Amino acid sequence: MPKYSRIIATSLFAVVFGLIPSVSFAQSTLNGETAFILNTFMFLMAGTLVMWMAAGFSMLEAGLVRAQNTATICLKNIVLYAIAGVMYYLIGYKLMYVDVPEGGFIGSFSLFYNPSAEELALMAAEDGADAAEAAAVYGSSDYSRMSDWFFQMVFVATAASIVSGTVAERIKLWPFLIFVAVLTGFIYPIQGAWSWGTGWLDAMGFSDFAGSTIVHSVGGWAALTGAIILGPRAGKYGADGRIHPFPGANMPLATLGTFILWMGWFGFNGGSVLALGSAKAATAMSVVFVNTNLAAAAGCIVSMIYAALRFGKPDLTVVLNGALAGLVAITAGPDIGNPAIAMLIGAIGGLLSTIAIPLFDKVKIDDVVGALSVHLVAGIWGTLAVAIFSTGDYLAQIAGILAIGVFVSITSSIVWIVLKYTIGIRVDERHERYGLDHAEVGLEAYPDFEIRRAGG
Amino acid sequence: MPKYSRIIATSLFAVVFGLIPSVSFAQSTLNGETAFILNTFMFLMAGTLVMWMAAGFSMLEAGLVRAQNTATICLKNIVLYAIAGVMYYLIGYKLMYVDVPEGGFIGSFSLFYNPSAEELALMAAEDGADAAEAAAVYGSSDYSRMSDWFFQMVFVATAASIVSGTVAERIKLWPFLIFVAVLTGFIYPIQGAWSWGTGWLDAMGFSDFAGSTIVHSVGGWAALTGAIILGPRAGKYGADGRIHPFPGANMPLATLGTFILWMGWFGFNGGSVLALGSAKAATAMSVVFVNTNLAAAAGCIVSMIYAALRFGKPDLTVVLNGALAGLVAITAGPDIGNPAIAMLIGAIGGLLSTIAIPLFDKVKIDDVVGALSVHLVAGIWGTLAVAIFSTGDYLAQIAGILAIGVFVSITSSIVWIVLKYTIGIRVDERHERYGLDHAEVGLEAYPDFEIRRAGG
Amino acid sequence: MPKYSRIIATSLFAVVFGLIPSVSFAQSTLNGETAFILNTFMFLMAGTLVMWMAAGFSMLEAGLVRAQNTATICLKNIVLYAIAGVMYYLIGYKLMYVDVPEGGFIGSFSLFYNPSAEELALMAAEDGADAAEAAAVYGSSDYSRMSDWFFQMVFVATAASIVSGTVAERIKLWPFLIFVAVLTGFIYPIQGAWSWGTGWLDAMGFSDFAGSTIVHSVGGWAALTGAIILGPRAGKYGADGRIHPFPGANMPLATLGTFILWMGWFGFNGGSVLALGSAKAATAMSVVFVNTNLAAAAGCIVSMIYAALRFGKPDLTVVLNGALAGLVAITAGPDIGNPAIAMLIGAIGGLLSTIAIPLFDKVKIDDVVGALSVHLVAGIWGTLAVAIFSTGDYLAQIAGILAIGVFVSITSSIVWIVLKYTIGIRVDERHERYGLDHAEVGLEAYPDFEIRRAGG
Amino acid sequence: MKMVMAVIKPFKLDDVREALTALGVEGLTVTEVKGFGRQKGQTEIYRGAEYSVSFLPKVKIEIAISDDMEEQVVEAIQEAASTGRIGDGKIFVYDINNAVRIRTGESGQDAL
Amino acid sequence: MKMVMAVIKPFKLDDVREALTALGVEGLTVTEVKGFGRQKGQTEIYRGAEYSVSFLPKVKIEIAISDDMEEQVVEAIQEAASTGRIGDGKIFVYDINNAVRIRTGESGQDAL
Amino acid sequence: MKMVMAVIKPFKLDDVREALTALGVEGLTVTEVKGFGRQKGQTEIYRGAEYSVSFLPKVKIEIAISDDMEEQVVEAIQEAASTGRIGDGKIFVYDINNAVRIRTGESGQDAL
Ligand SMILES: Nc1ncnc2c1ncn2[C@@H]1O[C@H](COP(=O)(O)OP(=O)(O)O)[C@@H](O)[C@H]1O
Ligand SMILES: Nc1ncnc2c1ncn2[C@@H]1O[C@H](COP(=O)(O)OP(=O)(O)O)[C@@H](O)[C@H]1O
Ligand SMILES: Nc1ncnc2c1ncn2[C@@H]1O[C@H](COP(=O)(O)OP(=O)(O)O)[C@@H](O)[C@H]1O
Repeated sequence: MPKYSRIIATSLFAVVFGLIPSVSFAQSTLNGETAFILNTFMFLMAGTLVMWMAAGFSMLEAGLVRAQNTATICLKNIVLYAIAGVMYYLIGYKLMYVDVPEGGFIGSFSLFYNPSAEELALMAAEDGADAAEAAAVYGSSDYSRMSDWFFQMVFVATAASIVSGTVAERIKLWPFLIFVAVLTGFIYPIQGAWSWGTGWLDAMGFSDFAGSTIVHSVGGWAALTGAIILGPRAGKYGADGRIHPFPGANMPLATLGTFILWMGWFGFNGGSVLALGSAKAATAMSVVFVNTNLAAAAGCIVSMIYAALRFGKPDLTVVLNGALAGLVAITAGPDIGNPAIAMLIGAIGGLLSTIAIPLFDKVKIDDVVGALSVHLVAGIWGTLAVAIFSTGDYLAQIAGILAIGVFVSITSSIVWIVLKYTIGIRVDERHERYGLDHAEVGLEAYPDFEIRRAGG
Repeated sequence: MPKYSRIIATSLFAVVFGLIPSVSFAQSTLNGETAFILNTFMFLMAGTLVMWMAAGFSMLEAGLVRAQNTATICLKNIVLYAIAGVMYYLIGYKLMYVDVPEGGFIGSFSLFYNPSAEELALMAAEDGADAAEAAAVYGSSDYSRMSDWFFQMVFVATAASIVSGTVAERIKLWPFLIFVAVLTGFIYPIQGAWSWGTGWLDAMGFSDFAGSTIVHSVGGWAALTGAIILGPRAGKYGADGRIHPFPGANMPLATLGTFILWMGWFGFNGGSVLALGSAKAATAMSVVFVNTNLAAAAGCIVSMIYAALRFGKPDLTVVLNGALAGLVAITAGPDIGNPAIAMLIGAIGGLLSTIAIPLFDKVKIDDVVGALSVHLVAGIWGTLAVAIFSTGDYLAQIAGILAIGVFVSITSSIVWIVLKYTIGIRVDERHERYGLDHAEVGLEAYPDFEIRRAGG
Repeated sequence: MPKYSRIIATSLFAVVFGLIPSVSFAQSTLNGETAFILNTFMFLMAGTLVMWMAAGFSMLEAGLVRAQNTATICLKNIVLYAIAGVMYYLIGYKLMYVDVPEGGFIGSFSLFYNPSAEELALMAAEDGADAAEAAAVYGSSDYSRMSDWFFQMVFVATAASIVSGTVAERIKLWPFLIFVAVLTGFIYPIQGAWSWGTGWLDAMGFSDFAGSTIVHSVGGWAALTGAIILGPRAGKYGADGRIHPFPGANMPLATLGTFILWMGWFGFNGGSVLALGSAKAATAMSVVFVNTNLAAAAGCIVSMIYAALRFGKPDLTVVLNGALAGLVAITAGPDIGNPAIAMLIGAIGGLLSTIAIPLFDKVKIDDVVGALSVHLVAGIWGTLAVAIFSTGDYLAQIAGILAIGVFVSITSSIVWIVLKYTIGIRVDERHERYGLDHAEVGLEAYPDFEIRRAGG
Repeated sequence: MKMVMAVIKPFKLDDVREALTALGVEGLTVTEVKGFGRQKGQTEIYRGAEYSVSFLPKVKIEIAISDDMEEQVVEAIQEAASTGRIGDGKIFVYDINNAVRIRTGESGQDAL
Repeated sequence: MKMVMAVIKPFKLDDVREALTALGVEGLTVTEVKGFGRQKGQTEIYRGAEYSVSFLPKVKIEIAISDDMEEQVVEAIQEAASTGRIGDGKIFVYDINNAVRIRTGESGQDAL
Repeated sequence: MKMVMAVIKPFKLDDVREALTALGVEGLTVTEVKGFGRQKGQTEIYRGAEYSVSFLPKVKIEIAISDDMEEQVVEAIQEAASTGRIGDGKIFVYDINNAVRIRTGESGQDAL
């Protein structure tokens, strides 16, 4: 991930020292300030697209829960996005990116992450006298510091959004939000330091371009432990071993959510080029966009065909999951040079997630929206695929998957269990039947609509 | 607001006169044409995000009205966006920005605002011979003229969207649209000329970066006068002083609307840097994005906690309002250097709006979606906060708040009253009970759904 | 359409050969690499907006069908977007753009369209040694090859989305998807080669900036032949000649879809400038944004007024169609210098589409969402408008409209008919009455809601 | 025992419920229904095509009462639900043989 | 007076209403219901798990009529609602003691 | 013949249906209703304003049966639907004169 930005750093160096970059010697012919602006603006635009994914998760999950739990999932999703931002500002970013020792395990424990002094000086400078300040800024960094923070922040929120879908329809609001705070303030940043923060996994050669493992599987592991510790929804698994599905209440919302996620993923993967200030970065970003789209398309199509053959019907919810699984799968290596291979990676991602959905049910792990199949299963697959099809190293990839999996599972379990035995994590069964919206939020999601099956 | 663009104007000047900008003398090292392109593209991208806010208001309001009034609010919101654009093109932009005397009150009264002659010449130029035309364009302006128009236009639409939410569920369609035409063609642009148009408020030092007062409170005052003159919805306030809430029909839509607004706000505040053609502008924009996000997050979290403590339940609609109040509050000064203070400003915004919601009910001002609490109350707070935490001047801030408040309230009241005593502004009570969708639009928003409480 | 990009090609040429572009001789003063980056990034951002239109079509159509067919239309829309991408990658793009003989009819029949060798080399280059590779890339192309592919691909998907709305509520899933594959892999690309691929229509002077005919009417013709061959929905046209409308189930979704399309259209028309690397391109893009917005606004307002006068009520669905018709109409010539004329073009587009809606019903062509009125009628109008108001040539415009209309109608009819007499294209009447969601997808779109009129 | 079934205008539901509570009625069951009667539905236009909505939204109330309350209950409903405009609805009364409270198993009068 | 209560397939509603109007019936009340009967619901699959939908959407019609119309009304419904396929529904008839028109207070036959 | 009409808690529907099927009941009709009774609705707060939800979601079941099954059916429902908590609902029984199967035209007992 940090590759594409170094090129600009070097050329910026040249500018600061008054050298005019020339085609034959520098890596990029761009004016240093221009590169700084492009990188920064790219982070902001891509970050906005990733922020939008929070809405995508909300709509997907709001569409896939029952009507009686819809307001609760909406509340959780918007608040978790808020909490993720605050926690990452308070502590998370520094744990992940600041002063991580080379090959180390964790960054700085100090609070707040603010604009640099140079940037503040530049912003405060008189319009007619800020040349030196400007040079100080773009000479020392490839992009504005807070633009990077913004981009990294929205990634944390994604990891948290994944959890909410799996544990929906039975978890209490407040303990869930506490979990989110710990996940986004500590668990995610610490494991992030190992790779993107240039810690020990990075040193080992672990390669996860935009976070199949670092973001998606992390959310997946946290969700998996939550689902196990929390248990399935009341009535989901019959005494006779039969599964009683609770169909999602609003299919167009779920579809909208998937489209939003697909759109946002261009920012997620594209922005992970981490630069726009060179032809190389722009080219890489184009390839990333195309691969991202084709992998999603392949996952979508394959899951539809598989569902039609295996289940007898091309279940829409499975197809939506399939497209997302294609996206998760390509996330570890969207810069691969051959789009046909990206399609293959996405197709296998979609297939695996579709196969996984009933398997989780078989072992009675109740995943309301399929987040485990999509983010965990396809996330692992995508990370391995970098070794299979690209420059990744098998050992490093497996080490990364395992280390992160173990770390997140253990830390998450501890948090879930502490919550369980202190304030409790599960709403009581009567409330569950009656709907979390009444019990936890105090209003109905669709009060004017005659709703079937709402308990009493 | 105009600060960050001047820097480029100056360097463009250098280019036009054949000087090659150099790091040591110019404020920006960018090629003039590059800066022109970046500024222009930024306006277009940010403007697109702000345009998207019109959809956000639509969904928020469609979610917070009753099912029987949903199609009407959808119709109003898309048509008001259309009218805002047309009126601003016909007359509004020139009133606000063209030939406003320094320290003056109003711009030009002439019709239409078109591309400049230089730009038309450039567009018409043969591809091989347009160098001179190009230089004429980027030498005389920092950005393409219509890109700025586009960006300013979407702001007007925002002000109009605010009104529709407050007066929903009882106002007639056509008078409402006439009000919108006057608001966007005259009232908004005239007060806008005082500050952003470099009129007397600007001369006084009034500081409102992206429009806490100039956009949001303006919409708020117009909505407030409308709500008072129109009166509350039938049955809202019982004879016994009891309040009978009419819960919003579609919570996921309201949540989606809030996410859309949150996303669009990055364009709203970020684009208000008004430039991208320098490291200074890019840095400022990054800071603006971060502050905008943290203020919203803080408003969201604080309003949830307050609602849980005060009302007993973390009412989702209040939390959505709280996030928006955080956004409105930071809008006057999103370029503040310390994100922690942005959080504080947003948190207080969220708190104030949540406190205000029942107060408006207490005085029987019926605000369907909470627009007054969000846009007026938090807008005033945000404008004051610039004086408290930043470089703003207390006197100027208060002067701006009062002057604009008085002007908009008086002119809006006149328009509402004229409409009331001519064509009437209120649907008759039977239609109100039966639903505006039947009476005003002639269709149902959800015809296939069994709806509760629809009158007959 | 290719105009605005040539300017940069020329300046890039200069850079490659070591000439420093100067204000007085070159068409653009931009550094070649900067222009390459800007063009590329513009394609990616605009393409993302156009991709988003697929969600817009989904929501519009999901809102305008009955509840019992909602999941099916969602499934069709997401899968058609996936198929469009895959087919265009496999074969379509090359048919359209690669090796089209000057004035010819069709491009290359070879499979896959991948990054160029130069781009792969650049991406693989060491960070410290890629200057030559970079120069090879931006010296030979104005933009990264895959960014253009991405932008062109999302256009194909748009054409396919148009079809799904017209033939909704009665067509079988799988034959529909096969049709989409043929349309996006062959029919669309072949006619596209004639104009945008620099084939014979381009040579004739046919001018269709962003595709009123090439995209929208193509979708329209394919939809028209489908609607005729498929026949109307059961019960739509009574034996007595009476029309029995089936109101769309979800108006806020339809409104959201329209807003999404409106937003995406800035990418559709704006991105069709095909460059951002010069002041000329940036200026043109600004004008395009403004015209696009004003044409939509005018279409929206005019259709509302016409519907109110003619039908007695300002039917929301007609107003949504009107805004879209304004957009389709301006798509052929959004670079016109006078926005007032853009408004006029949009207004007439909105008017024509509103007039057309009942006419199609009169001849018993059952168009569920109004796609024929919007995309076909307004598409033809917009293409002619280029001759009336702008530099277009009447003969060339008419030739283009006719040639493409005839070609698409014939080829589409063949495909529809073959499908009809092999696997069949129509669900049986009982399933149609009961809802396609049960028969084709195996789930309900709104299972928790009490639905009226669902058959049994 | 009697069952009183009334079809009324939806916005009158609260008034009727209050009137009944005042009489000492302790329970009732409400159903959303659509009514067809002398009150004609509107003619609507959808996308330029006219169609008539024959059914209007109504609310059905079912109240099981002891025989002696029939008269007052019917009267109370009639008064509370009346607007004097067409479409106000109907009240029907019929005998029921038995009533059981599920929670306790009580039956007859005691179950109401 | 009699109350005729029919449970029919939803898409037959308009046919039944027309048949009844032709007989001079001036009012009826319609409820969306779900039916369980000999007609089995489909087995659906959601995310790979089978489940059976036991209930099928039906429409319930209630028509209060004078005693002498019972036969024709039942017959008309039966004819109009029949498709000959399983699940066509049932008609039930029971006595009602009284009917009141809320608007006017009229009762008995006159209220219908 | 008898009509048994029961108002129960929604989540008990499947239990009741199974209990009835076990008795040989072959059909029933279900309606979503709202109940008002001794079980009080919650006081909700919306945007800071309190209001009471007087009506609670319930499900109404109608089962036409032959006279001799009345007792067992009522008992079965009562048992299956009971939670022992307030709001469990009511069962009402009344006579019906006739029943017709629309598909075949059969009437009386045979139609059930
Ligand atoms: N014969 C009937 N049987 C059942 N319901 C009826 C009957 N007549 C009327 N209704 C119900 O009463 C409602 C009002 O009846 P309508 O004839 O429109 O007005 P009014 O009661 O004022 O004469 C109808 O919408 C319908 O629900
Ligand atoms: N005993 C009954 N009591 C009440 N409703 C019944 C009864 N039997 C059937 N129904 C209703 O009639 C509908 C059709 O019945 P079903 O047995 O499926 O077909 P058919 O009427 O053709 O024999 C059922 O869905 C249910 O709503
Ligand atoms: N007199 C009545 N007539 C009709 N329905 C009633 C009557 N009393 C109660 N019900 C229905 O039964 C439900 C349960 O009654 P309630 O008094 O709350 O509890 P319980 O049955 O446990 O005493 C109510 O919600 C209502 O639907």
